[in-house]
Amino acid sequence: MTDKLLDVKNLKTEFHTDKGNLTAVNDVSFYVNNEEIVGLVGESGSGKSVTSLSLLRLLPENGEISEGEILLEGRNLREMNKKEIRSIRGSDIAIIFQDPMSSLNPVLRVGEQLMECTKLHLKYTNDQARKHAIDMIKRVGIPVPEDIMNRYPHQLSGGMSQRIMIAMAMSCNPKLLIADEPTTALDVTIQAQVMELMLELKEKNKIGVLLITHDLGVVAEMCDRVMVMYCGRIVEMADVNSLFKNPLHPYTKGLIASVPKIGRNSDVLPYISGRVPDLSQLPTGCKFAPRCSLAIDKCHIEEPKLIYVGENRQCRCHLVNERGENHEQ
Amino acid sequence: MKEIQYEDFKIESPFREFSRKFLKKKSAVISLAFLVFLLILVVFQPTPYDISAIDYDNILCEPNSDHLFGTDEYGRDVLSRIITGTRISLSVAIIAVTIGAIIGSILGIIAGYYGGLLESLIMRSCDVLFSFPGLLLAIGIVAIIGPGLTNVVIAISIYGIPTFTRIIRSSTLSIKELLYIEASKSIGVSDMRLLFKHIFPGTLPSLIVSYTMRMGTAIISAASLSFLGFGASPKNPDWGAMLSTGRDYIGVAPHMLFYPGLMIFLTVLAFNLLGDGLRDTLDPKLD
Amino acid sequence: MKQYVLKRLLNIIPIMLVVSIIVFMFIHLIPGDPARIVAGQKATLEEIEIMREKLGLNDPYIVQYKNFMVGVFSGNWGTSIKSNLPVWNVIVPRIKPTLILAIFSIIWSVVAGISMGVISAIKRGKLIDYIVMVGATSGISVPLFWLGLMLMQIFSVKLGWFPTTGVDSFSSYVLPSITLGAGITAMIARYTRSSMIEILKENYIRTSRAKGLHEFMVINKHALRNSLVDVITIVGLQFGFLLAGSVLVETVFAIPGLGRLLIDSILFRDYTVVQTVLLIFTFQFIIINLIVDVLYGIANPKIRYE
Amino acid sequence: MSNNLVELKDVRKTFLASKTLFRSNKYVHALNGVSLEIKNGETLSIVGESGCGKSTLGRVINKLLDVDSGEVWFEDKNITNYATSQIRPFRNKMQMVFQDPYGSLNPRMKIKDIVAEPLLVHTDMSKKDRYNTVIELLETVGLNERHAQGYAHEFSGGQRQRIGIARALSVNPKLIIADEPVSALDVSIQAQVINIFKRLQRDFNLTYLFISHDLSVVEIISDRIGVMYLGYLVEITTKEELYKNPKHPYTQALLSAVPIADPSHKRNRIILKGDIPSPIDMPIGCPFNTRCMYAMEQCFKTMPQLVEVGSDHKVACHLNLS
Amino acid sequence: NDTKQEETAANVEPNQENTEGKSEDVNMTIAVNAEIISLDPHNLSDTLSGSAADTMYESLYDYKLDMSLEPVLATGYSVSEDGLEYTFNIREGVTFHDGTELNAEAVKYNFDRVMDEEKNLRRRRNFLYVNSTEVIDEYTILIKLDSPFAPMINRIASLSVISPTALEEYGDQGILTNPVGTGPYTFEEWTPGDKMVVRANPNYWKEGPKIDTLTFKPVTENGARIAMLQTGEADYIYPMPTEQVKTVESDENIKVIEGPSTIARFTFLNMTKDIFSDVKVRQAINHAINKEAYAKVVKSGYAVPLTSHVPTTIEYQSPQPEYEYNVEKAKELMKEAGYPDGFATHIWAPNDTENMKGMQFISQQLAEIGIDVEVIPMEEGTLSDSIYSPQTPEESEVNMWYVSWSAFDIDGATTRLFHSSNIPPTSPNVSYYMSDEADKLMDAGATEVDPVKRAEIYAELQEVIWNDAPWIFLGSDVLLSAKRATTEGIFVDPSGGIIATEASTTK
Ligand SMILES: Nc1ncnc2c1ncn2[C@@H]1O[C@H](COP(=O)(O)OP(=O)(O)OP(=O)(O)O)[C@@H](O)[C@H]1O
Ligand SMILES: Nc1ncnc2c1ncn2[C@@H]1O[C@H](COP(=O)(O)OP(=O)(O)OP(=O)(O)O)[C@@H](O)[C@H]1O
Ligand SMILES: [Mg+2]
Ligand SMILES: [Mg+2]
Repeated sequence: MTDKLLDVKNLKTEFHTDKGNLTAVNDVSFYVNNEEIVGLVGESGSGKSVTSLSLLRLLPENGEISEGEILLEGRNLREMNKKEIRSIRGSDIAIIFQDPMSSLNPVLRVGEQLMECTKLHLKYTNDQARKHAIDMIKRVGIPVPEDIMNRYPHQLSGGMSQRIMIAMAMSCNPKLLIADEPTTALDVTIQAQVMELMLELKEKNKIGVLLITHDLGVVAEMCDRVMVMYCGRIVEMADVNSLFKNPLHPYTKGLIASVPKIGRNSDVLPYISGRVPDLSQLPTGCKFAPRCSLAIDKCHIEEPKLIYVGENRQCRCHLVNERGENHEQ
Repeated sequence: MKEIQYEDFKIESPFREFSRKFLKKKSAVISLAFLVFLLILVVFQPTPYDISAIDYDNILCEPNSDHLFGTDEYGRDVLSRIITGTRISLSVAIIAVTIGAIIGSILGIIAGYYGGLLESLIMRSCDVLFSFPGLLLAIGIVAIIGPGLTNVVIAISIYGIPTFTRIIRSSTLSIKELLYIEASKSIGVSDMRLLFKHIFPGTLPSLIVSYTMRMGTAIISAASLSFLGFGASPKNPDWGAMLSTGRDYIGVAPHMLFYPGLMIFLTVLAFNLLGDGLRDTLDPKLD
Repeated sequence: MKQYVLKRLLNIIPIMLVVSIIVFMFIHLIPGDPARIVAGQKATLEEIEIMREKLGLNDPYIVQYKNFMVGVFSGNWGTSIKSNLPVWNVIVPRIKPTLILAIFSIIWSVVAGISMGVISAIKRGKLIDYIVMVGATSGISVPLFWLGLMLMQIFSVKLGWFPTTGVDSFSSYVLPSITLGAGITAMIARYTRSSMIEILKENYIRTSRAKGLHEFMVINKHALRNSLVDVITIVGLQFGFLLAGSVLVETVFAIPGLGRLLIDSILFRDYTVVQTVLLIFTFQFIIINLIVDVLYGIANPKIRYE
Repeated sequence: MSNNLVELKDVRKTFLASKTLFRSNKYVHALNGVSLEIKNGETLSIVGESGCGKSTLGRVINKLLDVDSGEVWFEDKNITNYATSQIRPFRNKMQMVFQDPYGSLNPRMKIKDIVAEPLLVHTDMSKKDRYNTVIELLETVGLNERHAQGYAHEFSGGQRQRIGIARALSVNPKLIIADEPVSALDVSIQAQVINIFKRLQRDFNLTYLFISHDLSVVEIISDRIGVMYLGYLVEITTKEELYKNPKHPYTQALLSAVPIADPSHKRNRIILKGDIPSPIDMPIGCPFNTRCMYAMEQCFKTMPQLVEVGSDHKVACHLNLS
Repeated sequence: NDTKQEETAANVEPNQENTEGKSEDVNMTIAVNAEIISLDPHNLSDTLSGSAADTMYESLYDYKLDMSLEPVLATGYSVSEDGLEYTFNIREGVTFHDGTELNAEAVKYNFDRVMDEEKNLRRRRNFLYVNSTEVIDEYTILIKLDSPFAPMINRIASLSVISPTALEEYGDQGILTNPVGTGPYTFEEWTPGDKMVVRANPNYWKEGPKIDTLTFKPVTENGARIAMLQTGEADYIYPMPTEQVKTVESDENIKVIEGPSTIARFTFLNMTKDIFSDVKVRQAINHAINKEAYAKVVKSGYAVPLTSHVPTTIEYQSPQPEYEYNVEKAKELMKEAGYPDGFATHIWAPNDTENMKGMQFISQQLAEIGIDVEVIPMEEGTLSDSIYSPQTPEESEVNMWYVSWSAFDIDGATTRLFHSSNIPPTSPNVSYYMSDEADKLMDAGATEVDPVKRAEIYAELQEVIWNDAPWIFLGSDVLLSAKRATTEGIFVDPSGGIIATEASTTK
C-alpha cells in the first residue's frame, strides 16, 4: 500500500446550484503509483475534470467535496488547511488543463509565469528562476527559450502553449502530474508530439500521471491503467491491455466499439443510443441502465457496486457480478 | 474546441427560464415593484390636492399631517406635485430614451451588419456626437432649440442616440459572427429576414439592459438641464424643475429640495438596479 | 502600435473639422444677438450696430467661419465679446481649477472604484457585495448638484470641516471632487466588479491557483491586471461625464472653471469664448480617448504586438 | 452534362489580416489555388489540420465567400460571379451542416421554425404543409413531433446535429457541405450521426463534401479524400488508395499520428518537428518544407504542382515527381 | 522719471506687507451673485462690475445712499444759463495709485476716451450730448453740450477717472486688468471668473477703509453664497436671496440689511395688440393684481408697491393714486371694454426661477378676471431676439413682458421706456406706448434746467403715464444684503451698487 503515490477513497463532490445539489463525482476511489500513467476516460460531462479539480481542491465556489479522502503519500489533502494545500499545489501535484491557450495569463510574459512557481515553492531568486525556466523550456523541446520567455501567450501556437504548460507543471519536480485532456485542443500531428513529450518526461522524472481524456486512442497509446467514468462514477478499472481486449462493462464495450478505427471500419458503426443523463435527473439504479441493451430489471432499481472482478480489475455492473466473476479483495 | 456539456433536459421556454433567474435577484425585483408602483401613480394620479391650488396662508409649510411632504412657495402640496411630476419625468425619460433607442438601434444594426462606408459614416458621426461630452450635447441642443419639455425630450434623445448605436453595433458585430447567422445565410435567407428575425432578437438583451439604464441617465439629465436653467417650465411640476426651485429654499424649506431629490434618486436607482438584474439574467456583454 | 497612434491622430483631423463646423453652427444657431446682449439693455440701436460691425457679425457666415478657423490656426482666438479680454486670458485661468478638480476626482474614483469593485467581486453574493454595489449604484443614481448641495450643508455649514466654495486651498476641492467623483466611482466599481467576475472564471486564474499562489497574489497579480485592461476603457469614457459634471459642480461650489465659463458664455452669447471652450472640450475629449486607447493597447499585449 | 456536381478551378482566397498604413497589408492565405471536382453522388472528404482552409473551401463552394481568383462551377454553371440574388435559388441545392451544433441553431427560435426556415425561403408552401414536412424530416433523423416545440438549448449535441441535418435536408438539396459535423461530439454519439449521414446519402441520393480533421472518421464515409495543408490541396485520391498508399509525406505523418484505440497495435510513429507555419507568412516553395523530413533543395524553391501519380491519385510533392 | 520710480515703489509696497505680516492682514470678502465682467469703468454696463471698479475708481461726483449727488473728485460745478456749459473745479492734491497727479488734463483725457466713437465704449452713450471739453486751468475743466440736457450733470459726474499715465501705458485693453484710479483701494489681483482682490490705498485723499484687503467673489448658487456667510468665509453677501432670509434670521452672527432700490418691476402690455389697446383693459389688469400678494409671493415680502412708473428713490418721483386691488372693479372695466369673459394672451420672461414665479403670479391673478395668460419662459438671448428683431409694431409678437428696469435718474427711467421714438428695435418701449403728450413732456423735462420746472413737468408726465397704464405696475424691489455682525461700512445703494469705501470689521 505504501507505494501508492495518490490514493483516493470514496470521493464525493457536489455542486450547489439553483437546481439543487448535484453530485458530479460519486464514490470515486482509485490510486496512482509512481512512474505510472493512469487514464481516466469518459464522455463529456462524466465528471473527469471535477475529479481532477477535487484532488487539488480547486473547485469553483459552488462546489464542495462532501465525502472521501485524498491521500498523497499518506497525507490527507482534504484535511489540510489552506496554507498547506497551497504548498502542495504546483510543487507536489502539478496540473495542466485542456485548453492551453486560455490557461496562460494573457497580460503576463511567458517567462514570468514560468518563474512564478519555482520562486514560490523553491524560493528561487529571480536569476535562479530564470535559468531554471529556460532550462525547462529547452527540456520540452522548444528552441530559443530566451525568446520564448519574453513572449506573450498570444504569440505562441497551441502546441507551444501546451508545452509551456507542461514545462510550468514540471518546473517544481512534482510527484504527481494531473493532465486534464492535455491534447484535446491540439491537431493530431501536434498531439503526437505532446504525447511523446509526456511519455519521455514520465520516464525521466519517475512521476505518476493521472491522464484525463475522452479519446480512447490516446488512452491506448499512453496509459498503464485505465478507469472508465460514467455519470460521476467509475464503472470499470483495468490495466490497459485487458480493458481493450476484454471490456467487461457494457458501457466500456459500447465505447470501444463505437470508436472508428482506420482499416477496420465496417459499414455501419455501432453506437450507444440515448444520451448521458443530466446530473439533476439521474435515473435510479444503474446510471447506464437506460442506455444499456443488456439491462435487466434489477439494473433499474438498484445501483451496482464497484467491485473487484480480477487482479487489479474492478467493474460496476450487476451482470458482471452475477456471472460470478466476483473476486473480493 | 470548447468543452461541451449537456444541458437540462427539462423543456423550459426562454421566458420561464428568464423569470426563474430574474426572480432570484432581490434588488431587481424590488426595483421593478417600485417602478410598477410609480406606474400606478402615473395612471391613477392619486393626488391629495390640486397641484396648482395656491394657498398663500400655507407657504413653505414643513411636512405635517395635512401635507405629508410639506408645501412649496405658493403653498402648493409638494406630495401632489411629486405624484404629478412622476408622470412628466417618466414620460420625458421614456419618450426620449425610446426615440434614442429606436434611431440608435437602426443605425447600429445597419452599421454593424453592412459595414464598409456606411458604417464609417455612421460611426464617425457618433464619434462627433460623442466628442461633445455627455450633458454638454444636451445643453447645446436645448440652447439652440430653446428650453421646454419637448425640446428637453429632443435633446436627451439625440444625446442617447450614439450610445445605442454603439451598443447595438457591437452587439450586431458579435452576433453576425455567430454560426447560426452563417447557417441562415447559407440557406439563402434574405438580408431583411436575417436582420429582423435573427440579428435583432439577438441584440435585444443588450438593448433592454441599456434601455433600462438609460432611463436613469435620462431622468438625471432632464433634472440637470432644469438645474442649469435649460429645463422645462416650472408650471409642469417635473422633478428636475421642482428640485431646481427647491434649491432656492434650501435653508428655509429643505423638504422642497429633499423630496424631489429623493424621488429622482430612488427612481434612477431602481432603473439601474433593474438594469443590473436584467443584465445578470440576460447576460449580454455590455461594453 | 505606432502605426495605430498615427492613424488615430490622422483620424482626429476630420473629426475636429466637423466638430468645428458644428461648434460654429451651434453658436450661430442659438437665438440671441450677442451685440445686443453685450451692449446691454440700455444700449442704443447705433451702439449695437457699431458693436455688430466690430464683432464681424455682419459678415456672411462663410467669412465668419473662415475668420474663426484662421484664428484657430494662427493662435489668435479673438477677444471675449463679454469682457473684452483676449479669449486666451479668459480661458487660461479657468483651466487650472477644472483640471485639479478633474484630476482629484479621477484619482479618488479610480482608487475607490477599483477597490470597491474588487472587494465586491471577491465577495460575490455576500452581504458586503450587496452593500458595496447598492452603494455604488446610488453613486450614479443621485443628481450631482443635489449631492453637492447636501454635502455642502452637512460638511461645510453644519460641521465646518471644509470651505463651502472657492479654490483657495486643497481642502476647497474635497467636497467638489467627492461630488464629481461619486458617479465615476460607481461606474468604475460596477465595471471592475463585472470584469473581475468574468476574469475570475478564466482558465488562467485556475492555473495560477493550481500553482499554489496565495489568493492575494491570484487576485492582485493575475486577475486585477487583466481587469485593469478593461477598466482603462471605462475610465476613459468617464471623462465625458467628468467634463459635463464639472459644469454642475462648478456651479454649486462656485469654482471658476471651464465648465461654468462655458455655461455663462452660452448665456451671454460670448461667441468667441463659447467656440474656443467647446473646441478645447472636444479636443481634450478626443485626445483623452486616444490616450485611453493607446494605454489600452499598452496594457493589452495582444494589441501592442499587432 | 458532365458527372461533376462541383468543380473548383485554381481557387484562391485571402483574408485581410492586418491593415497597415504605409507598408503593404498582411493577408491570410486561406486557399492557394485549389482545384478539385465533386462528382454526383459521391462523398469527397477534406482532411487537414486546423486553419488549413477546409472551412473556407466549403464556404467558397456555397458562395458564402467570394473567391479572389479562380472559378467555382456548380451543375456546369460558372457561379463564380453570381450576385447574391442570383445565387439564392442555388442555395436550395446545396446546404450546409456545421461543426458546432451549439452555435449553428438560433437559440431564440423553436426547432420547428429552424427546420422550416429553408422551406420558407425557397418554397411557397402553406404553413400547415411546412409543419408536416418538418415533422417528417425530424422523424427521418430520429426525432419526433414533441421535439419540434423545443428550443435548441434543450437538446444534446447529437440531437442538435441531427436537427441541423434535418434543416439541411428540408429543401431536397443535391449537395451537402458538412463542415466537421461530428468533431464536437462524443464518440458514442459520433457514430450515430455518421450513420445517419450514410443512410441519408443512400435514401436521398446526396452528394457530400465532408470536412474533417479526423482521418479515422473520414474513412467510414468517404469515397475520395483530399488532404489539405496551409491552403494547398497536397493530395487527393480514393479512400482505399489513401490509407494503403499515401504518397505525400504529410499524409503519411498524419496517418501515423492518429492514435489507435488498441494498445497491442505497435507501430512507428512519424513525429513531425515544429508547428504549422502561419498562413500569413507562408514559407517559400513547398508549404510543408519546414516540417518535412525529406525536404530537398528544390522544395525550398518551388511549389510542387498537384499531378496525377496513379489512377485517380494526385499529389503535390517533388518527391513523387522524381 | 519721477512717476516711474513712485510707480515701482507703489508696486513693491503691498508685496512687502504681504510677506511680512500676512496673518495680520485684515481681509474681508464680499460674495456676489455674478461674475465681474470688466474693470474698465468706461466700458462696462453691469452694476456689479461697476461696484468692483468703484473700489478703485472715483468720479467727479457720486451718488450718496439717498441718491443725492455728493462731490468727490470735484469740489464744485457751475452751469451756464443756457444749460450748455458745465464748469467743474477739480479737487487738488489727489494722486492716482501710480502717483500721477489728478488735474483737469487728466479728466479731459478721460472724457476724450469715453467719447471716442471709434472705441465705442459702453459708457459713451452717457455722453452723446457732449460736444467738447476744454481745460481752463490746471484744476478747472469746461464741458460743452450740443443741446441742453437736464440729466447731464448726473452723467458727466459719474465718469470714473482713470490715470492717464496708466491708460497710455497699458492701452485700452490692458487697463482692464491693470486698473489705476484714485479710489480707496488699489488693485491687487483679478482672475476673470473668480475673485477680485483690492487692497486699502494708504495714500487715499480722505479717510478710507480700515481693513487691508477686500475680495469680491462671485458665487452664483444662492445656497452656497449663504453658506459662505454662515461659515464666515464671506463677510458680506449681496444679493441676499429673499427666499432664504428665514435661514439666517435666527443666526446672531448674521444681519440682514434691507434698502430701497431704483428697480421697478412691471409688465409691458403691448398696446398695439387689440386686447391691450383699450385703456380700460389695461387699468382693469392693474386693478386685478394684488400688489401686496405680489410682494409676498414673488419677492418673499421684499418689495414695495410702485406709486408711479419710477420708484420713490428716483428724484422727481411723484406718487400717484394707487390702483387698488379690486377684482369687481376690474371685471366691470373689462365688461365696459367689451371683454366680459376675458381673453387669452401670453406673457414672456427669462426662464430663471424668479421670473417664472412672477409670470405665474400674474397668470394666476389675471385668471380671476377671465384673462387666460400662458406663461412662456424663454432663454435670455431668445427673448431679446424675439423682442428686438421685429422691425415694425405689426411684426411684434410680444403681448406681455415681465421685466424690471433700473436707472439713476428719471429721464433714464422714462424716455427709453415710453418715448414713441424708442419702440423696438430701437429701444425697449415694448408697450409700444406712443403718446404725443408724454413725448412732449419727456422732451421738455430733458432740456429743462430749472429743478422746480422740471419737477412740475415730471409730475405731469407721471400722471399721464400712470393713467394710461401701459404697464402693470407691480412693485419696486427692496434690496437685501446680509453681513456678518462684525462687518461695518459696506452698503448697497438703491441702484444695487456696493459701496465699501469705509469697510471695517471687528472680527
Ligand atoms: N460549477 C459547476 N456547477 C454546477 N455543475 C457543474 C459545475 N462544474 C461542473 N459541473 C457539472 O459536473 C459534471 C461533470 O463535469 P466535468 O467538467 O467534470 O465533465 P468532464 O468529464 O470533464 O467533461 P468534458 O469532457 O466536457 O471536460 C457536468 O455535468 C457539469 O455540468
Ligand atoms: N473571415 C476571416 N477573416 C480572416 N481570416 C480568416 C477568416 N476566415 C478564416 N480565416 C483564416 O483563414 C485560415 C483558414 O481558415 P479555415 O476556417 O478555412 O480553416 P479550417 O481548416 O476550417 O480550420 P479549423 O479546423 O480550425 O476549422 C485560417 O488561418 C483562418 O484564421
Ligand atoms: Mg473536462
Ligand atoms: Mg473549420
